[in-house]
Amino acid sequence: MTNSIAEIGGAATILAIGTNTTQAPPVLALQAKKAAREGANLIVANPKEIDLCRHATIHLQHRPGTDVALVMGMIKVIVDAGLADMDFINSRCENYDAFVDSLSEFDLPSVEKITGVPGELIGKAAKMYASEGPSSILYCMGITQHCHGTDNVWSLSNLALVTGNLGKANAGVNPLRGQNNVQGSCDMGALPDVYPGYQKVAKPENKLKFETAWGVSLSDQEGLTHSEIFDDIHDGKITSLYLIGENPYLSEANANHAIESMNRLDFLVVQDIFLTETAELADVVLPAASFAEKNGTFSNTERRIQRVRKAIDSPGEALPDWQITAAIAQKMGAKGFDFDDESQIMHEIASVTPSYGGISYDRLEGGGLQWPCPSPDHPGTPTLHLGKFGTPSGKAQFMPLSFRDSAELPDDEYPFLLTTDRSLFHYHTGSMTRRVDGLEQLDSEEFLKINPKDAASLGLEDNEVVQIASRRGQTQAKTKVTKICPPGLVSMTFHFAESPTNVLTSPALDPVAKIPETKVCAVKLEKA
Amino acid sequence: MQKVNSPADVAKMREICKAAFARQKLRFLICAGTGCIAGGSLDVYEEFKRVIGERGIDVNVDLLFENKEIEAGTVTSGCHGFCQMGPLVRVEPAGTFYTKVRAKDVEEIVTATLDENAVIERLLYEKPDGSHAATEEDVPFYNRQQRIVLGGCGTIDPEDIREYFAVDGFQALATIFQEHSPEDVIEIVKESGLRGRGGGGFPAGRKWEAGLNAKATPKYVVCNGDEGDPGAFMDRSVLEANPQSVIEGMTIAAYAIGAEFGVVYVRAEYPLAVVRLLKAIEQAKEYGVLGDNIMGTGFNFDIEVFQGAGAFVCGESTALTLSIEGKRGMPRVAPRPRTTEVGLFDKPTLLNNVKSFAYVPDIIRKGAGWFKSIGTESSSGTAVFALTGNILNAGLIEVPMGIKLREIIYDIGGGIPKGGSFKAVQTGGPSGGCLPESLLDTPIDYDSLDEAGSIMGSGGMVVMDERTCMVDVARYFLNFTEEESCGQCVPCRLGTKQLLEILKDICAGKGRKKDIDLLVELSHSVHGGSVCGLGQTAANPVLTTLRYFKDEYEAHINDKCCPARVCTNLISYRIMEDKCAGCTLCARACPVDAISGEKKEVHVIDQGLCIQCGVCMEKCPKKFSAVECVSPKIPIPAKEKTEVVA
Amino acid sequence: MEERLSAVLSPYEGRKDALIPMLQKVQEELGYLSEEAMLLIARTTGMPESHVYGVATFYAQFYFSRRGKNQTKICSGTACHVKGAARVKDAFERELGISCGSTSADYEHSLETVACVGSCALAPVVVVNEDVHGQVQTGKIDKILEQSIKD
Amino acid sequence: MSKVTITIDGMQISADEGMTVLEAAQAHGLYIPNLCNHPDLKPAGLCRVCVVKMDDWKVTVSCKQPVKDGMVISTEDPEVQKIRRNTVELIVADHPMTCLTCEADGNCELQRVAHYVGVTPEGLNRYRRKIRNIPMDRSNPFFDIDHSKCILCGICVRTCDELQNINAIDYAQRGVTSLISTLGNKPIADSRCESCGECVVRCPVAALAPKGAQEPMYEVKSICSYCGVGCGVMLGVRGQKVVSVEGDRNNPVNKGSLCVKGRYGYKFINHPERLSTPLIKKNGTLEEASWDEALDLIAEKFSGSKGDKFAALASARITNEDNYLIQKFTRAVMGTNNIDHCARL
Repeated sequence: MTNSIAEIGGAATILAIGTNTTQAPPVLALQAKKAAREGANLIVANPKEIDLCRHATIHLQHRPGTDVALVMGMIKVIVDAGLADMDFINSRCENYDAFVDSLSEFDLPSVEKITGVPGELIGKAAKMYASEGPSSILYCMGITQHCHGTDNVWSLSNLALVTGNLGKANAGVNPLRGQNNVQGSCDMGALPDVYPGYQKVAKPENKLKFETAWGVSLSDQEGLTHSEIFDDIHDGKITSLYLIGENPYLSEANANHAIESMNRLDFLVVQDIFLTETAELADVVLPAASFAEKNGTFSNTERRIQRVRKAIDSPGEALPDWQITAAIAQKMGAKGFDFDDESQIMHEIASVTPSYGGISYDRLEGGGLQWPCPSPDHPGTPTLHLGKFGTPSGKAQFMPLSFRDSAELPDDEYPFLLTTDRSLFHYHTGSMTRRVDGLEQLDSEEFLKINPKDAASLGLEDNEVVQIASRRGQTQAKTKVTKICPPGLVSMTFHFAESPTNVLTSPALDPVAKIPETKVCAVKLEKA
Repeated sequence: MQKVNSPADVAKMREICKAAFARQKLRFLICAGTGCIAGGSLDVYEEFKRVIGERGIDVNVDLLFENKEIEAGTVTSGCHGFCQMGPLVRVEPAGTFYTKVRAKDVEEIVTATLDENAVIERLLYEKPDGSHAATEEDVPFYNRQQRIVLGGCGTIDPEDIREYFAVDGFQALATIFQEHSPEDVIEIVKESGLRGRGGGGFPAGRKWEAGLNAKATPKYVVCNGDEGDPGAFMDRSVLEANPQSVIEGMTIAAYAIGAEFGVVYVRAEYPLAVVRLLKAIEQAKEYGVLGDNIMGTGFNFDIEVFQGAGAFVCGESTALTLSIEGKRGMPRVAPRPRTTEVGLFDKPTLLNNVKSFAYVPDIIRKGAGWFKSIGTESSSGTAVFALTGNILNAGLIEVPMGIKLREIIYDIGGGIPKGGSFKAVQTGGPSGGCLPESLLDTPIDYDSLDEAGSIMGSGGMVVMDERTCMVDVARYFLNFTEEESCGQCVPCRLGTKQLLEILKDICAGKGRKKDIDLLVELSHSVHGGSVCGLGQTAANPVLTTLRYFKDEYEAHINDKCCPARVCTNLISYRIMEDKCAGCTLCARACPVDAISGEKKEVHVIDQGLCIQCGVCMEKCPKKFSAVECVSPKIPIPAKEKTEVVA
Repeated sequence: MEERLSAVLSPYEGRKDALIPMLQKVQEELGYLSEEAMLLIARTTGMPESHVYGVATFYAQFYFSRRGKNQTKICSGTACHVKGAARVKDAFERELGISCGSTSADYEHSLETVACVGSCALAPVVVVNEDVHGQVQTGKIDKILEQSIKD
Repeated sequence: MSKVTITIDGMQISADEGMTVLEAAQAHGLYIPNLCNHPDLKPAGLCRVCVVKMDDWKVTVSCKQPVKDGMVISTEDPEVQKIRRNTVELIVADHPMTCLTCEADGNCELQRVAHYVGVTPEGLNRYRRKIRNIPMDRSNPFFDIDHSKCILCGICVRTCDELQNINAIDYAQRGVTSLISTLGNKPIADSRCESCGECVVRCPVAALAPKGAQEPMYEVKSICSYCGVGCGVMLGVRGQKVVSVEGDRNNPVNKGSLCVKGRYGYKFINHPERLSTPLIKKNGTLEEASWDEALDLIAEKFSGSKGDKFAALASARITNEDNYLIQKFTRAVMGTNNIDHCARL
């Protein structure tokens, strides 16, 4: 997030796009609901009539995968109406003219046709966002999990820039990170192209820096992304995989492909707290400590680094992940893994990661710190880009965009568009939440949400088992007939191993971020 | 003329209407208040139409406005007030006043009036001295009254705005448009000394002034017609009989404070009032005296009717406005801004009772001094009461403030019927109190009643005779407030519940010695601790009955005796051997077969089976009067008891 | 049924302040407020269903189950009370075989007490269907019922 | 913000303008008994227990009365004492006397208030006790609703409304029959309740009580392990078991709020299916092994697949320190940048 969670409550207009915020993350949704209650405009852009719509001023119910058209259409309205913040654009941005040229294809009639949202409503939302600021954008996987997810994000960035809603309090472009430490994993360089602190692998000076710090020589090749790794495994290029705390058996788009790949590995090590579906495929399974059994830090969606503290001992011989990794490294004769405790690791992190440069456990005793926090006396940074952007020129880039369709759209054979979402009561593949009886009681199985009209045309009743098939696989679930889904759209979660939704989803990747398009694929339905 | 296009047009309209109605030689006004309707007045009206029609007379009043003359007409009017004697028929212009008229009497009335110029004596009201009253003015029930708000009730057809025009209707509104600024209007209302007729008696002028001074817009004028007091129906009658006066009063208020929108809140239990009000609003708009650009002055004011859904607490101003907003009628908690600052939809709102608004046109037309000259120094004008209970002449009355209770009960009400004796009079409904014989010379005004432990209230006045148990009356009112408490605050919700449980126990003979102290203690805490007026006054019936009729409480608690022989757990019915003729009527009527006895032999009530329903006493022929009711209870013989157990 | 109610509710679409008139209209249509109807009102107005229920149950006018064909209301105003409304109530309960506030199993009769109907001068008063009966005597209620009940 | 000075029971205290008398008192550690007030919620003024006398004439509720310079407040005025004692007696007379087996025992605001205002057995015996008998709603897996214990303070309703904006519950009926209800008083599990438990933690009595709650021996401050918001939690520990999770009111992110998973989804921690030893696949089945055995095998296999034949997938659920070491291991020991995690899913 460019801004802090608490700042959402201070926004005058909130655009929540591609996020079912009250289901995930619910505590953050409290801020948006509170703001709306106290008079802020809440614009919800979502193909489904999600719960947040109850609090919305405007609901833009666009077709899945048409976000670029919707947002660029809004920008065109803003520019045409003279609502662009030219002072901000001139002083803090670049590439505006080329960008404005790219708006020509997004006239309201065309956008209305693509998105299915009345042009008038788009215009109203656009003007509201532009003129009743500060305006904050919240987005989530509904934006990123598309084959043009990067474009989607760029479009939101453009929208914020054109109205001067970036680098200012209570505004910003705010991705709501899904998992507890997804921000931290990225910050720590658990990514193929960057070292900790987003220092590019491709830059020789960075490689040199880490070679010096770690006392080893490093590869100058960028690594493979998650999906590419499975492709390379499939092709026999990767033979060993060390998998920690993840369950691709259920979570990977086009899961059958991932399962097949893992079966081809020479050696699979899975390190987890439960024997997950994936762990059962492993050659070695290592027992890890849960969050309640170890010390460390998590970095949340607003870049706040907070202390995790050990409350109880791990069961049996289970160990904290870092101790296991260190033990493997040491077994392999490596140096630089002999830490006594977690604070020593944080000390090393701070020494090589500029944005974490001022972080130490002592300083985290209060309420945590938001990076960038480059030095021990730095107070942390609640709001990013104040005064200057983190680009080489210090200016923000406008990105000209054009609309592209999703990779797979419904056709005669697969007439329904399937999108995925999450349940409030479960988390990811359910390895934790499905082991909590109460949560299981509240939500115990997968439901295919379907519009009453579609259900009627297929002769489906509520709570009836239906067979769902895509070009890649098939599964079954019970129906939940609901107006939440517009006609033509069906929706499932992916929490339930009994109905593995991701056997259906599309493997099409975003060319830049390599994120699979789990939000749009074509399926057909039959009464089971 | 179909529309009032300028304030000056109102006078022209009056003349047109007056002249037109004068072309009707004679008319029969049939009371169509709820009481008379219950007695069959609508049948009477239909019969009049039929009988007159048979004579080839077209009773359509529109003809009068086409310069045609009508020999005789008939219309329904609102309530005349003398409900006990309904259905009532008034013959104009002579003013002949017929009571208890049935449809079968109509032919005779028409013939006597039209053909014989005669009066049917048997249908006239019989005065206590046996003589007959020819006109309303001659009836004691009316001749001590001074009818202002009720002035139009029973003399005009509430469903025809032209009748209202004919009696100076909307003249007051026209006058203020022509002559007075909003400040002037407020000054007049202040000078008149008008106090809110909803019960609290807050000076109306001051409230209006606060409404004018409130800064926020829009502003609202709300008329409180949620007449919830059990035993009161004054507002109902005004709304049913003269809705136009309320509309005119509200419009004047809207002009004074600068409001464009008004709401009349009417109980849903008053369907006729709703119908008449809606019709009146529609006609007023049609004639240009309500709605957009009233009388061509550019002033806009519209009125909507909101039907309450049945909650006594909505008579409280903040609960009422919340209810209009579609919420639970739970009064706002103090400290809070006044309704004139933050009221309906959180905007400045002027809220007055039906009668308060209905007085306003007369006050404007006749002047503040005229109103001030009526009544007392601190309580000017008249008071309207629904006089009911154990009283000879029940009905709706309007009397000058300051009149004594005794005058109302004996001179107007005719005293207690059937030779009964007066015990208490209850004013102010569930928030009020019961006053004994010794206080009958209390003058009727806000302050005197307050001092006596009761309140003026909205105008219910229930007379009780020696057959009324005062503990039971307190229980009755607490039962009412307990049910009607909104429940949000503890002292009211649980305090009324506790008071009621204690009173129920006392009535059931399960009272404890310390209960009286506890009742007093709790009553004070419920008064001091409750959020709103309902809770704060809920214990008044307990406190006043304890103050004036403590001996009855003590009889219940100490002697298990209900002196009024009302509390069923403390009474027994008994057949007097020396009087029973063995007619078997009681035995046949007894719903639980508790009475045995052969024909022509003395009957006996099985006390173990008797449920104290009193049917035996009711059925026993007057000439025998063999059933008596006694308290304390006749003990049930032990033998019978065991049989019951077996 | 949804269509029937939608027609009744359509003038109030999105109006949160019109909740009570909406409930009144629906009750006029159905005779009582079903859960389904209240859910529909919640959807139409965008109000939480708990709120719709909370408001509806606050007011005495609303019923939540099917009512009898004939409705008898015993006035329990003060004037009626001092003139023996309690006995009238007992008598009706005996006559109809149901207690106040309930409906007979065959849905022929509903019996309830109501706060003052404003006909105090005629106390004690009973309203059977649309007919107001004044000065009711416990011994004559069979005649009242005979006169006013629907076949 | 300007300061005002008020006097409470003879003690002069300073308060911020805009504060209520109750807030001012609490800010100085002065106790004024109350039941329906909660610092997170707007004052309701309904329990009437916090009544005080203002400027020697007016009885007012301290939770709603704004402070004014020079104001003199008495909490011990005889009239005030009588009203609040009667009020509390009324509540207690309407409340089940099952304290010893009650979930809230020792932690019950009603007990505390009753004690403070001086409720005595003799005082209570004067009252008629008529407890409402409404069946308990046990439909939610995490908490029970006992209407007979409900004092109708409305804190749960206001929490669900003002803080959560969910409105699963509201007041229904009126007067003595009032109750907190879903539509049609259906089981809470069939309503739109999201089981966040925010109402349960605020209930001053045990009308809303967690199911099978165990009192922890001590609490450990940590961060929730579910989503990316990073709510502060207090893990309640008893022995080697996490037995409760509460929101950390001092955490700047959630200020005490939690969702259903954060508050109640902790039972996986001590779940019997937790992995407790390394497992090695032998003949197609995973068998328990020692750490040495497992580490030797891994070291051997990994040593043979250094470079781009190796990939590691870290986790968005483990700590920064864990992630840092895994990427360091991949890059520095395995010699490849094939490191990623499930950020995109």
